[in-house]
Amino acid sequence: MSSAAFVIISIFTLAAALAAATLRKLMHAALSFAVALVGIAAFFFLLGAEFVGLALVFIYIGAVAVLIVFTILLTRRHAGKDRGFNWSGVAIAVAVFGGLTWSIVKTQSLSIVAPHVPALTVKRIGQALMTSYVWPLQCVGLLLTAALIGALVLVMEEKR
Amino acid sequence: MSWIIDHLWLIPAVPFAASLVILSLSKLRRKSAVVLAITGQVVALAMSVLAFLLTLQTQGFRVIQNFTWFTFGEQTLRLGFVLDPLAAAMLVMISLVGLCIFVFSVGYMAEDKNFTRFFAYMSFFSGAMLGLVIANSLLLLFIFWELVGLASYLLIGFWIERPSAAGAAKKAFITTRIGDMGFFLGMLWLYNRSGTLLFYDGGNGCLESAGLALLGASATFIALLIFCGAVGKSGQFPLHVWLPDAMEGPTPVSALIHAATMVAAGVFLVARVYPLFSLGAINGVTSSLTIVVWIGVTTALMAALIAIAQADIKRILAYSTVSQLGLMMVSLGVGGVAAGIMHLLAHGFFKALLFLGAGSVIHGCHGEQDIRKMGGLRRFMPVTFMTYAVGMMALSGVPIFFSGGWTKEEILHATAHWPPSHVPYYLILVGVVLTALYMTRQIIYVFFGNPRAAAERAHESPRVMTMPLIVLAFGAILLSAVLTPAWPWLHGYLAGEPTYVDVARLIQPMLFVSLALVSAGVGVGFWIYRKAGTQDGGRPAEVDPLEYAQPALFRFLANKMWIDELYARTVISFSWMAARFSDWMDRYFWDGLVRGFGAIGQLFGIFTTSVDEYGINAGVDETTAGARGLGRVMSTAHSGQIQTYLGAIAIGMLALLLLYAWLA
Amino acid sequence: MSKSIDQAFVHAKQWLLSWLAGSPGWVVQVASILINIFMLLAVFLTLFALISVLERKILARMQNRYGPNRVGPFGLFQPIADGIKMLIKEDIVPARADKIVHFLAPVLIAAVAILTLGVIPYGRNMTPFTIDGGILFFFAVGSATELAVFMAGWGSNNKFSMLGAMRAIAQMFSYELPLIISVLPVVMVVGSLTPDRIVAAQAGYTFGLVPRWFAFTPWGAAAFILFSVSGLVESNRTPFDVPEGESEIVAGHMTEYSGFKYATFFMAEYIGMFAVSGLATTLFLGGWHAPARILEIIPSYVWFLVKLGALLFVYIWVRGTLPRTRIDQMMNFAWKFMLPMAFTCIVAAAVWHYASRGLRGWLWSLVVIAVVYTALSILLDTKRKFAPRVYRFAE
Amino acid sequence: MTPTLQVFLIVSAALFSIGLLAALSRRHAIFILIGIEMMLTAANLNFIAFWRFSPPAQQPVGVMIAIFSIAIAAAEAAVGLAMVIAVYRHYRTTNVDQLDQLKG
Repeated sequence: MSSAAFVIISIFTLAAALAAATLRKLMHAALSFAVALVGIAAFFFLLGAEFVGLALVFIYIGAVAVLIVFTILLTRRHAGKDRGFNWSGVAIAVAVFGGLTWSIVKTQSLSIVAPHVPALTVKRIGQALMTSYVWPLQCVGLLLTAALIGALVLVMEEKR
Repeated sequence: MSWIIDHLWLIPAVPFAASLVILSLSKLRRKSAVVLAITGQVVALAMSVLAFLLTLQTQGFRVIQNFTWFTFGEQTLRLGFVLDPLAAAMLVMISLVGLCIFVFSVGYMAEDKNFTRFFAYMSFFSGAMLGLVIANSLLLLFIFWELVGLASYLLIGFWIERPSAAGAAKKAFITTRIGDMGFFLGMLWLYNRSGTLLFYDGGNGCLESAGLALLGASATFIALLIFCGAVGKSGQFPLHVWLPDAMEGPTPVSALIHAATMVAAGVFLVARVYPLFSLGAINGVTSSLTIVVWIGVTTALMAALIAIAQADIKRILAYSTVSQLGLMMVSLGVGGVAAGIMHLLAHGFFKALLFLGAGSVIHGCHGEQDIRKMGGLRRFMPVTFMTYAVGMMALSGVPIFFSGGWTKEEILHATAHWPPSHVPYYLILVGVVLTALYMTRQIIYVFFGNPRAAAERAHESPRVMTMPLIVLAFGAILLSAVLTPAWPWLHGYLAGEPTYVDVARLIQPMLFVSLALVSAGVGVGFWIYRKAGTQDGGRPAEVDPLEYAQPALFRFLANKMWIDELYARTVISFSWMAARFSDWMDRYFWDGLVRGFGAIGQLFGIFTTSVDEYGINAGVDETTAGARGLGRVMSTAHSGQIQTYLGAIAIGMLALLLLYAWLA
Repeated sequence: MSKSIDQAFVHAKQWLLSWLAGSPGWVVQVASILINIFMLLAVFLTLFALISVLERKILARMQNRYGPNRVGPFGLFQPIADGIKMLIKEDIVPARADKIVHFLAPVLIAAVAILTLGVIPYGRNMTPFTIDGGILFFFAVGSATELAVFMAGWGSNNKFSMLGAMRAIAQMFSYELPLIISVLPVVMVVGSLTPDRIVAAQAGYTFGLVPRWFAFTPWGAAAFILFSVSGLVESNRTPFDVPEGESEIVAGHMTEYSGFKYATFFMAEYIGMFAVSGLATTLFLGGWHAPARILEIIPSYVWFLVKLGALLFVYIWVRGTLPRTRIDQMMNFAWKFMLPMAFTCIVAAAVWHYASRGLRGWLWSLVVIAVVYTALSILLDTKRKFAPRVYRFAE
Repeated sequence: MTPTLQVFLIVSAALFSIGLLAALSRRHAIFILIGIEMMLTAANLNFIAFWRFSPPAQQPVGVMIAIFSIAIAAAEAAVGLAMVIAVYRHYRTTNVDQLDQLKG
């Protein structure tokens, strides 16, 4: 876990995230969001959770980002430029960031270096998912099905 | 081969699965439905034959497969399957006859718009019936019992658009329910006494010595309560009224359910729990068995008499079925269990044959069911005629070549030696004569004489309908090979005794008795009905010869001895009166009480209203006005903008965070 | 001897890296990665050039004409000429296009295609990047293709482009499901997402004769076919080139691209095809294993290339044979047939595994697949749909 | 020097705040969704970081929660975007400022 990699990834990620939050063209913002997600996946790799990183790329870039751009396409009337900008929101966000950072820095027990842990193989995750976490897994499956059907019902054209 | 023992459940499961798949198909997939239903039936038949072959290995073969259904508290409720000669013989009969009837239905129902539904129900019935015979637990048997009842209900009312069919279905359902009530009570009682409902459980089942020892004197009542179920299902005397009405269903249904299999379930049930009936028997006689005998005799004789005066081709067969079932009950009651079951099996074949033949006739006559309008059909429908004749002779009990003759003879044999009384024996002899008589009448009306109104455009049925007839006819004949006293193989198989060939026993006095009775019946029948359907002397063509001779008696019989009317006057009108009385009680007595209390409440209400209006409200008004004002102030926070809410949440989170960090 | 030829490339790389002995660890690591990337690009760009001309020649043979035969011997230098043409062509960007997105789309699509090549084992000890979840990596990265196609469609600000992109995304989404699900049986049976393990699991020969490739089990064969068809769709090739069908929507999302950007799209399509074929080889055709024990003297990477080449030939063959499908037919096929069949493959693989992986398992899984296949064809009424067309004329 | 848990948490906090910024200050509904997704991923980053920096345990709990939360986020995105489309169809706008029918 090298510092250089960490610094590069965090600058990359935060820059992309900031772009996603502030760019005026909606499409550019959505694409920046995808880039930011790549950065987060890189963080996960750096932390040794390769599977989660790959899953993140798979789900967010392969599915969520495409969904977002599709939605932009389908609601195109205002897609060009988003003019309004709510400055009170900026103030709150900055305050939250300040508060969080202050409390993190203040908590001394958090300044620890990562211990040596055995590599987290996909096999182990699979075993955990199929044994201790099998109920949550089933529930998530159910949830996804429900979400799928719900989304379909929401956007279905009403028959006249 | 022993694979089938571990997978006995597959035998009912296959038709069930076929039924479920067919139900999920669209109405238009007729071919798929047929293929699925018949495949299911063929698979069931193959597995049944496999199971049957397995039981041939040893005398008195019996394997059980028990499993726990669920556990409540300390008790576990266990169900199971059993395979023994009784079950195996029933399995083969049901699946073979069922297969023939399925094939027949392909032709018979070809025009029906609910073709797929029909096959779904039929498969469902077949699965339930197969499950019934292999059940090793009274509860499991009861479950399948109710499932066949449901199938019967659905199929009697298959042509739901006819009010008569719907009524018949309802009647069948409610009448059998009366019997099932007794069955259920008996089952509860049995569970209470013996603590198990498994028939065989390695010595601990309720039919084995340990279980029976716990019953004591209550066995008689339990047996009689269970017999109530059998009475309902098998159409025995007080509850027989539904069975003739059940002929409203399509003819294959009548053949499969109301002749060959389901109605025999009552007989099967008695045979299955026979140890309960015979517990503590002295000389083979117990009080419960005596009641079985008398009910059987009454039913057999009464139904045979009614059958003589019926005009509907299917109703005659229906009453004949009731009569034959009574005969089987008599046989069981007098101790001839094997004879009764043999008659059940043989009856399954030839009665299915007769019903399918009747179906073929109806099909050929374009839906006409009145035998007085047929006649001379033997020229138009040769195959149907030949097979029908085989069935008729088997039912009448013509000896030597026809299975029915041998089984009937054995029943007579068993009855003749019943210690308490000889009356049932003589009554049954009368019944045999009557059977031959009404079958002769029917066959003369339908197939002989001159073609009348409905027979003029008659035609032979298609191959798909005649093939099952031929198969069943051969079955009815060939079955007699294992029934003769010279080699009573089936008897030995069912009773678990060794058998050997002894040609000398072929000739017995009983053979001549039955030959004499049958020829008497057939001869008298020919003599009476030789000119049926034609004008003769002072008698118009459409009047029955017997009616001409004995109008009062004929009317009594034709109206089914007025039993339906009797029920309508007594049971049904009583329940009407009870309902009306309850209604009156509800309306006036209980309602009056309620209204009285209501009035008291109202008075109290008027009092409190005044207190409320002038005492309390004044204060409350002020308070609500204040609350409304406060609400108006608060509602400004609800801008309807989610971002505002989100911002508020963020600020709240920040505040909590700072509070927490500051405290820590 | 054969062993050293087999490992020739591995040894060569080690020899090259030995020059760096003594430098810090990360330098060696970076150098190793760079060598891998260089080799990948060199091999596959050459292969791309070769296949592009071979495809034209093979198609020409199938259509009874000569194909390119002017530049170099047998027209083999044709790709070089094409490349030069593409490079010096004017790069046109529409005035109203979203220029950044328009520029980034071909970059992304090519990058993604090349990245997916990295996890495939090309020979014994010849996997460029060994990742624990290599198969997942392949699909995770590959799924970005859809985003790239959408960017191309959106960035061009052209109706044809947008329509083409939407069609492409619809078909890619639909076929990604069977594609991934048909991989699951293999992953399940092997118990690993690592391509090396999957290849290793297919070593050996049943009865010393039939190689233990998954394509030789019923579920494997079915999954292989499903995978290949889905792969064909994913690479947008005929008969599934609906998104760029020139007779309908000009060139789909590539309408507004010209010059080198167009060439990049073209290259990405081919490299994507190589990647899918390579993965199919790895998953179902035993990777770099030889088909018979005697043939093991031939180096492993040759076998890999032979299998890859065979699959590519089939792709070209299909392109030369079948007409383009309609989009609704494609969608129906994906959701009503491919997806249930892919799930069936999972069940069949489980049956195969629990019936002890022997002949019994083989037969049972065949039964499972045959039953579902028959049921599906009855339910979908294929007999009626695939009957000879009846032409009705106005009367 | 290797990064400590603190710096990871700070990066995660920054990401969270940026997500909050997007959700609070932009008018377009899709931005709000993007912001929420970003906050969720920031939380995931936290989970993974805590898992990595805590002593080895029997079960990789942090990773598991991250996996489940990714799945749930996918469901949330699908439903959320479907709602955006439905809202657009009904009100012909995706500007959340104009969607104030619930104003008290």
